Amino acid sequence: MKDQKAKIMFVCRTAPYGTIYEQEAIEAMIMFSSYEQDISVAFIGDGVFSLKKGQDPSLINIKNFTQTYLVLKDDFEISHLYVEKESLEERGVREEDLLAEVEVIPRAELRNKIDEMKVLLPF
Amino acid sequence: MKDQKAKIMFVCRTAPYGTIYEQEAIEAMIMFSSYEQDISVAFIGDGVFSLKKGQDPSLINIKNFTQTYLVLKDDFEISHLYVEKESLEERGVREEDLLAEVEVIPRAELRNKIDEMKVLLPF
Amino acid sequence: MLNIIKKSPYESSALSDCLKYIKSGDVILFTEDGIYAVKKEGAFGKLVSDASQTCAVYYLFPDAEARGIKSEEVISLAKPVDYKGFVDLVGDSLKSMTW
Amino acid sequence: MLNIIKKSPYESSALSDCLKYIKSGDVILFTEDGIYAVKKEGAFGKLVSDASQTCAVYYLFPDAEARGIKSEEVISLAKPVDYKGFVDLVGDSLKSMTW
Amino acid sequence: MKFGILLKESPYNYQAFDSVYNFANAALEMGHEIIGIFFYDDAVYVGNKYLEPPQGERNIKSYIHALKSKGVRLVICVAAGKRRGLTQNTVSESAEISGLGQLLELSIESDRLITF
Amino acid sequence: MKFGILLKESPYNYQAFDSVYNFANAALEMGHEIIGIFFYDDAVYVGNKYLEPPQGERNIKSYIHALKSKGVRLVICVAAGKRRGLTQNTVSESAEISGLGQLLELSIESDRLITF
Repeated sequence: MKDQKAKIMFVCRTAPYGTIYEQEAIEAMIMFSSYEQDISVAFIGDGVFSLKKGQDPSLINIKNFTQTYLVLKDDFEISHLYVEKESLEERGVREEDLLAEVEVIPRAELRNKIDEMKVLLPF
Repeated sequence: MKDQKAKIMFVCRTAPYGTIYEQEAIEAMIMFSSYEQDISVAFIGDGVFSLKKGQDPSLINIKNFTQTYLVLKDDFEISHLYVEKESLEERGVREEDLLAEVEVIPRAELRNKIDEMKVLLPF
Repeated sequence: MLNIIKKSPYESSALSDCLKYIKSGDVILFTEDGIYAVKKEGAFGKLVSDASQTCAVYYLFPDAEARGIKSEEVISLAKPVDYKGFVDLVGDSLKSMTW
Repeated sequence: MLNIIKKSPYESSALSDCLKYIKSGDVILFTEDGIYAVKKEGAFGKLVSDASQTCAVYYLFPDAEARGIKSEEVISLAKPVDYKGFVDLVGDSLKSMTW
Repeated sequence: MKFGILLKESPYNYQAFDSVYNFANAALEMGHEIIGIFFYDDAVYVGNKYLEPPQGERNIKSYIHALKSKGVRLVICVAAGKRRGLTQNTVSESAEISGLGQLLELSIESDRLITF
Repeated sequence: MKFGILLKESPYNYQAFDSVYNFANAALEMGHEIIGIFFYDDAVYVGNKYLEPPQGERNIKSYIHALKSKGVRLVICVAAGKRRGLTQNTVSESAEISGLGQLLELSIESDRLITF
């Protein structure tokens, strides 16, 4: 592998549970975090619903994988968790409704972060 | 099976090729047509694109399954092929662009046909 | 007719396609990612509240809980059902359409 | 950045989500069921023509042919590419985003 | 009441099979009959006998064994299955492979057919 | 140029794998390198060795043999595969099963990573 750290961003655009994309995206984030690269995660569109507090999928017999977001920055080597402000607003989700400490930033600013990346992984 | 013919409608809502739903829906229509029931097909939303003339998926190495629509009413026992007028208009598809002889009817009238059905099979 | 909507209204046309077809006396049930449509604060709460003038509107409570949408966050005109209520809704309508 | 849109604009939010993120100098490529977005007669021709003021707009010609969309039915500002052109577009942009 | 069920979505990328499972259990508990579940399109993957879900995750194999043991017929479409590698050799013992005629029969014989 | 490819959709319900195949062939003809295709989510089904497509239909098995014979590495994610019944015993001889580290490596080593 090359010397300089690669800047890679997971772009999470789907809601949890209805599809498996967010769950398998998290599995990839955890794995990626152990390779000492520069990994960030952006939640846009329905992806912001993954961060909503109080999820309890036990009634539908599904594992609550989103708890992982609580520890992603601390226990794993994820550089940034960005959430797009406009997507939150459109969906009526407030910052205090979010389950993890994240950076809420406007779309235009997130686009600038995207421009710095080498690779985008949409989920 | 019961004596009276069951009224069953395939409701085709997806465009061809991007997903397999329309192709597998046709396979089901053909099979159903051999059982002497009252089978009809309604194309609404992106489903109307399945009927567009001049499709040639050979460049993407996919079979042109939509030719089957040409013979569905004649060679197979399909009672009606309905196409929703408003969906055609919204998509800029004219009646003369359609590859098979179909009944173009307004949404409200199609809804009345739907009300007569026993079973709807969405594809 | 029972109309079932299981996709997010933010990313799919399922809700808007359904609303074009509903008739007075229809029932709409929101399940899976369709749940986000009945959230009071959000882009579709008003639209679905309006639809409930024509149709009875329900949402699958376990799917809302899964997504952290508490009953107080749901528009007041949408009624919660559990899976048994879902079964009853299917039985009560002569047919169902999944959008 | 190359933006790839492969879902129908009539049933998916992929196009509208993408348009919120584009910047001057971006490229948009329509493939698969995304092709319906570049149809002149239809609900999205105008929107995509407007976007082409900011971005270069392309569509994958084999996917249009497959769907019976002839070049004369496509908005004039969208340029056709074959798979080799698709490869060039990926190479020409520093990265790609599939919506 | 007699219910028939049509499932079209794959069991891992989509929640639809979970919804079928929960719906079917509720209906059975209420004394209704599920006369069959027809698996079409990518839903045929439900019948794969090699599934090995990780611990602590919903187990599709045990779901279909449970449904079968409650007397629910689980029918994998033969044509859709063959395309996707589901054949007599690879199908779960709890499911059976049969033709689209079974979906028609479900449509006719059930009081309600519901699609997931 | 070195391309890496990530595929997430199942090969039958979606056109995405066809697009990958056509894209990869064009790139190889142009003298580019495809350093690997990573199959994740439902895309792992591409690697099923039991696929038997009907005559006259696109043949996924022959597609992956063709890609492999042109030197393209086809990697099925081990975790996503196991869930879905893809293991060493059921995987096509043209594909290999490996971990998510391979996707990271593709991200780093390729000049461009494209998702289908």
